[in-house]
Amino acid sequence: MSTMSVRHVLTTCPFCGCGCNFYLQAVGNKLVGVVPDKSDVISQGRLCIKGYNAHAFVQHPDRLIHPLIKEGSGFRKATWDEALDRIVSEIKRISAKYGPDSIAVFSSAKCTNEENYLMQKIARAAVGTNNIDHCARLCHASTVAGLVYSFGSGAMTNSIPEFENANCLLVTGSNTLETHPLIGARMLRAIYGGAKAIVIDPRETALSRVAHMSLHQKPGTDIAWINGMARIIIEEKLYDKEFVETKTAFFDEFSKAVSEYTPEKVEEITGIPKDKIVEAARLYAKSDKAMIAYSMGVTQHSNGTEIVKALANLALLTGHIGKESTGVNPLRGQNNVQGACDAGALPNFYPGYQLVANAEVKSKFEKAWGKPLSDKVGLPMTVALQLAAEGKIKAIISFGENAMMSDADITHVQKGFERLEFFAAVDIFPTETTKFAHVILPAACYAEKDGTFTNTDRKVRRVRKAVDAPGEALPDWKIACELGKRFGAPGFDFKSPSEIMDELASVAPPYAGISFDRLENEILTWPCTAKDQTGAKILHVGGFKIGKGQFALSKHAPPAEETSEEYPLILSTGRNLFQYHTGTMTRRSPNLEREAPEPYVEINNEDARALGISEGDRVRVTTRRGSIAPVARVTDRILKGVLFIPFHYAEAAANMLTNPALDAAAKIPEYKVCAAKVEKA
Amino acid sequence: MTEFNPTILAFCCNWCSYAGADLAGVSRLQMPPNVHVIRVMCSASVKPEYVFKALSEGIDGVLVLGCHIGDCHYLTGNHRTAKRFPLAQKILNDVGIDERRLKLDWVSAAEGEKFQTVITDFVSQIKQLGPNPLREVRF
Amino acid sequence: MPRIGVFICHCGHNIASTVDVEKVAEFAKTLPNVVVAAHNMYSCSEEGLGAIRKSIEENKLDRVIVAACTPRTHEPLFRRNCERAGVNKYLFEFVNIREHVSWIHAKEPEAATEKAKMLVAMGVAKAALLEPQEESESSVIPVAVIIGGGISGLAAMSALVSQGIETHLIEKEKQLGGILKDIAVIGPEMKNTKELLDKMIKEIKCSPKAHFHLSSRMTDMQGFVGNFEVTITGDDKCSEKVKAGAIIVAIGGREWTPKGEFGFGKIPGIITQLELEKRLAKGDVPDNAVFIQCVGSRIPGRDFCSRFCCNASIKNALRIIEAKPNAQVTILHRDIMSYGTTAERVYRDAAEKGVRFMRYGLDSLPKIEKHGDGLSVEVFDETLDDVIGMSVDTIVLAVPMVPIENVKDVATQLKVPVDKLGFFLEAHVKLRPIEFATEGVFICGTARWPSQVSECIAQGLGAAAKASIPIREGKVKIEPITTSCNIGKCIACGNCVAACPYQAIEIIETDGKRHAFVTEAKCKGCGNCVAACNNDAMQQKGFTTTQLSAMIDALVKNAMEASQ
Amino acid sequence: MNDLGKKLTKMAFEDLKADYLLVVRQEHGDLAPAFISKDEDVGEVRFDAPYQLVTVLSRIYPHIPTGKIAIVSRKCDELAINELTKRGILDEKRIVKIGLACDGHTADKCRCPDPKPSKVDIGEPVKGIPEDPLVAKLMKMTLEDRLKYWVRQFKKCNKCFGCTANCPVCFCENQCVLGERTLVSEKSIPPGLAFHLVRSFHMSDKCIECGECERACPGDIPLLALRRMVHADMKEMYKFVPGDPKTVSPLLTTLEGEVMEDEHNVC
Repeated sequence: MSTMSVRHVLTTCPFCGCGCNFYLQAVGNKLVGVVPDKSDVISQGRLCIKGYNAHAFVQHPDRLIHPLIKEGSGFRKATWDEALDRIVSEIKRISAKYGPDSIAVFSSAKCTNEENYLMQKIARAAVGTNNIDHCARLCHASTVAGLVYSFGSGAMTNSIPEFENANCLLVTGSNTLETHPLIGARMLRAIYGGAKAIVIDPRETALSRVAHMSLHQKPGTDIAWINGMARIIIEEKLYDKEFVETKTAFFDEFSKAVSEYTPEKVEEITGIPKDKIVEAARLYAKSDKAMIAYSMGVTQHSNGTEIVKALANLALLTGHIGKESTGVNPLRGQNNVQGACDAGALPNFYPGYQLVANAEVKSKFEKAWGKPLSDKVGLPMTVALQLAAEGKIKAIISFGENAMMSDADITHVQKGFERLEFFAAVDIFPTETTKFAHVILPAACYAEKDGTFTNTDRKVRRVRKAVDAPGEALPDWKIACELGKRFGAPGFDFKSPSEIMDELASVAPPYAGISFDRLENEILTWPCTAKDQTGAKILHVGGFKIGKGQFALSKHAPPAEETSEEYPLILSTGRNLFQYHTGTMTRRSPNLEREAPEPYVEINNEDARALGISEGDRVRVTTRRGSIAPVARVTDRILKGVLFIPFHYAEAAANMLTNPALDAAAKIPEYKVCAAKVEKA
Repeated sequence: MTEFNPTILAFCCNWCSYAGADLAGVSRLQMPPNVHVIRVMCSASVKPEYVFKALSEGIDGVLVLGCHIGDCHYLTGNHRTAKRFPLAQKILNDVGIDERRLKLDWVSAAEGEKFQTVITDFVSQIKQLGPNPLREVRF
Repeated sequence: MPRIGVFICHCGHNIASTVDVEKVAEFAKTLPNVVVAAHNMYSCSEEGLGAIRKSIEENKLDRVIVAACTPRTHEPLFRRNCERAGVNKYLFEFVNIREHVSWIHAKEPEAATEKAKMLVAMGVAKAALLEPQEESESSVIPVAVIIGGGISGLAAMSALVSQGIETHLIEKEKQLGGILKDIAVIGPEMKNTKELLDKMIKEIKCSPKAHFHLSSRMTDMQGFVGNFEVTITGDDKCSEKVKAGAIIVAIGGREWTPKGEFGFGKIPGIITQLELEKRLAKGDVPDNAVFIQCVGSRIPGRDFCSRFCCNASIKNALRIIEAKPNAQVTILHRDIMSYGTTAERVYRDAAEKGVRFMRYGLDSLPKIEKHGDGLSVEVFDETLDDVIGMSVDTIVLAVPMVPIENVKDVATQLKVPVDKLGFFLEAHVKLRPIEFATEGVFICGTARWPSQVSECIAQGLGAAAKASIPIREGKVKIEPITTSCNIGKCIACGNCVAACPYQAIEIIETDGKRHAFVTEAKCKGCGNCVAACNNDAMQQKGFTTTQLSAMIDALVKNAMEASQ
Repeated sequence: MNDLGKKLTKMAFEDLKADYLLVVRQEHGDLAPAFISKDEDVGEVRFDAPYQLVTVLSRIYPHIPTGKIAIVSRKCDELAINELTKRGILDEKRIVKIGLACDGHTADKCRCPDPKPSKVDIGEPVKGIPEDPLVAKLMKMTLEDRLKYWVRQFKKCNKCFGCTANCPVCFCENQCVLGERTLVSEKSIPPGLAFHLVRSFHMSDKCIECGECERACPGDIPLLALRRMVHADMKEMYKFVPGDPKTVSPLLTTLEGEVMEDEHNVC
């Protein structure tokens, strides 16, 4: 009897930023299931529904299995050589004609650190532009910009297990139990153990329902309540005087700036009762282990960076930072959005957050990569797409981005793609975006390759190959190497992701101590600057590397688009538990699709009654940019006057509606607020 | 404070209890208007899931009415009914829902009066128990 | 999107006097997928049915709901109506707002209206999810079983065997003929019963298709239309099983025994009509007699008229006068029911021949006393406004006909309903007379209702005609309520196999996947497997989990809205 | 390969003539399930197996058409195998058990009443915990308090389906009815009570009280206690305890000639 090969391959979840480890069960080349890793420090042998179904989409028949080249209105099968050569020759042609800055490269937070490193290297060293960006632009760009200002570093200051021991949780703009279930689980443990949670969100969430305080602010009014809390903390002398004096700067200016945010005024702006603001402020300030957690509800605003800074102000004011179970924690969305940023897939940073604008850094990288580099800061993805519509960006290479679903105002984005002279897309499935490509390359997914993801609490976690990629699909790092070589750039002949990590470690100080060898048996957290360190579990212990934490003078400003008579409701977008982002993977996972199969809009029951809409009705939601027809979910769990639509569904894409107004600093679109109307379809 | 007016769901089998209910109607037997009948072919086709669903969503009481044991139109159909629902009651009790909110009884096609009695008694039972506590519970 | 039409029936006053049908119709209009909602006086009338068909056409309806009486009687009618209008008949949903609402909540019109709305909402929710179905067929065993060898059963049997249908007749007594054995002549035409019975029995016995099981009773019945199995047990305790396609119930009734009324049982000379028949048959004719009508009937608790007793008394009064022209015969009645041309003529004839008819009221009952060897009767004559006295030797109590003692046993075995008096309930008095709601089982004769001999014969023939339909066709349509397995969801745990009372389910393998499989011909549609299935893989046509859940959801939704 | 590994491979492949061996081993610093064939290295086998290996097996089993599988089985694994073979999910002839007696620590953690398998191949049997203190506490509560307790607990459910995915006797795998919107209608999390009631009903004649659902629950909901309460009911009503290879679930049988007095069976 010949026996079957059965493997349990330890790897990292490809969905959210929690970074749970689990075992993929493979029999022969078939993935049959997921077994949680009982000894995993993050998941502790538990997973969310997406984790349990992380094998389901991998061997889906829709997978791209060979390169495709556009022909007429469709695509034809092509060889790798032909497809790669076409990309390189087109990019070279356009670069020669319009200059390298007419080209943009999008990498992906779904790809590994190694792959992101190579993608930014292609942009910089092969194409010659800093126009490299990825979907971090759409989620936590404002966090990076904001927290770098406040603390010097734009990442979670604490580790995931620490949530469990906090005694005060201030959670805002995060539907944690749905979007980061295993972080949510730690929060639940804290709450059920007696910790006080303050959840501030326009919607009632699963977490807010068990929280000590659940407050609902009008979307786009966050700075008001945050500053309001700061004012109370200062007024009631609840702030950490010693910390403020020794570790921070600009307190006086800050103190003066927030003085106008009286509880009455805050109530008027936000709709949160003034006594609740006072209570929340006292609770947060008086707790000794207070953790702030936030997510896209904070960042996806046209003043997202300012809101992030305002939240950081609270931590600076109370000294709630740099300690066990105490800090400011942006919960990052994608499995490897932290890593993609770390690896330098940003227009203004080289790997390891080294500034493009810094000549010293530039020469360091020129030396490392053996090529002269551009000193011009690149374009954020959102800006690049807008410029494409204006005809100023001529070509895009996109690794796994699905901009036609994920970017604001899709109609406008489509114009950009249509105007491009050349567009190459690398993906695992055909997407709404690949339709516009001239060349599509089939990529291997997480289960089919080796590498690392850096999760939201900065742990560098191994991704291991469990099964072979389908057809001719190749891992992105191999595709990147092939492209790099064909561009004639040096330093693209890697034999394994391990070698790429070694190069990343050599150029990016936060990764200096990291190698695949060490990761085999150790948990490493960035910054891990030396081979004898395991990294910093908690950031800013004892103070800030930039010298002092900086108070910011964030001011409440109305959102870019306000409600009007025609568009009387505020539309907010986001995710649900069962689907993930543009749905490319989850909508092909039967158990996940079964849970949340159709596009819907959450609408307050009073609004619904006034509009004659009942549960399950097909409705039409319209904004100044477009119109979609989801199904109504009538609920009292959303604030009156507010709509919520998840953006997973191509058949009623929420981003047809969203406002592309950008945050001035971070260039993140205002996904969370735009003016809308709804009517029965 | 208005009087508590319970909403009750009843599953009646086509052959006995539904016919019994019809007979009660034909006989003009008066009873409280709180019970809403869903006709099924046999009490054995009533999934306990329906009961759990109905009670979880705030229905105050559920009746499952079948043919008398031995009289089942489908031979031993109601034997299963007789085993499933007592267990369902215990499970309700285990999570803290009064098991009297679920009642299984047998009504034959000739028992219009028994139907009347069962309905009247169950409605007063539920009135005594008060509203389903799950109506007020928000998960 | 489904297009649902909702039709609320007034049923004359039956529904509309309690339920505000207009309100219900208005409410129905607000329900999802409802395109049109209307109310009709009688939905089941040709006018009402036509209105529904017209609406189907005009509004392009693909689902129809009628909120009226019980589906157990009227569903076939409305289904056919849908079919006529081109809508698959299984896209029809019935909501019962008469038996389940108006009739049982007569004193609470508002609550009844609310409940009707709720039930309509549930029906609409289910209807939206209905799917068109096709009926399948099953073969019919070409044999009939008749229970009861009285005149009705014999009439049915003669009709069946003359069609060449194998027929088994079960009679609990040693002899055929039932009550008629004791009656010499029947009115109003004075027919000789012996001749009638003998002729009928002789004809039947000529047929090789006739099988008699005398001194026997039915002790068990299983199965369905086309495929029944009846266990017949003789007084000798020997049992045999007969397979049949149809069953006719003709178990008859019995004369009610007075409970001491007018001194019955205490005073000699007071007898019942049937006792008189026996005496007359023997030639034992009273010299003079008083008949008292409606004894034990048309009173609270037994408030019906047996209909044959007036004619019987007139017939026997004439027989007495004929035998003894000087006999004094008086009929004390509450109203004479001698309907029809012949009976009315005979009634007048009797009066002319000297039979005295006197009316009495319930508040002035005739007084009877023993008077020497004879009996004295005092009765208040409404016309004379005075008390009249009579001396007679015989007083005949015209008592009603009631069901036989063990009627409930028979009903239980057949799984058919009886009313509170114990008479069998046919599916519908007008639409489906002499049929039970249970297909393939029929009813005739006095087990159904007290009847005259001619009516019994007509019903017997009618039941035979109906029973012969499936037998002659050789097949019956099986209602599409069978279950099937969604292979994709099935994990072959075998719960359904264990639950099925008919061994209709087995686990088989298709393309390497093990799953349950239902043999449709064996499935009787009980749905036991549906409840046993933990995966929702087993589904019953017309009762899917989505459909029933939608009904629950509709109830929850409307109940919660109502309570707010 | 460590000593335990050597012992187990010998036992599985030589003594029991198995083709495969399912164990837990140390790998990448973590504890990993390992399903190996004869010619593979079993590695550093661990004794303190935290995995319900029957669950691990049940996902693989349909893809391994032939061959005998040796599985390190604790008492609960053994009962689970009985339940699955009884229902034809696993083929009795293809499964061989290597009995593992749990240590005191594991037994405590699982609130296990009887941690000793029918045949002990590895480990020293210890005494179990006679009564689940939580069950005792819950049964003493008033209905109202008990409902409050469970509602508060169930509010933590985020529908991961970990309780079913990790359950060794939850064999419906991807077809669990709990995923049906028709029967468990909540569209978001947490699901309502119906989810837990339905699951309790489905587990009533299968659950072998391994407690894996509770350990796998990210919300720390004490699911084992609920399972045990339902069990007590089953035992009381039908004298039925799952895990016995011979007894048939009372939910699958008729009343079997028991004289049915209406009063007794009307509830």
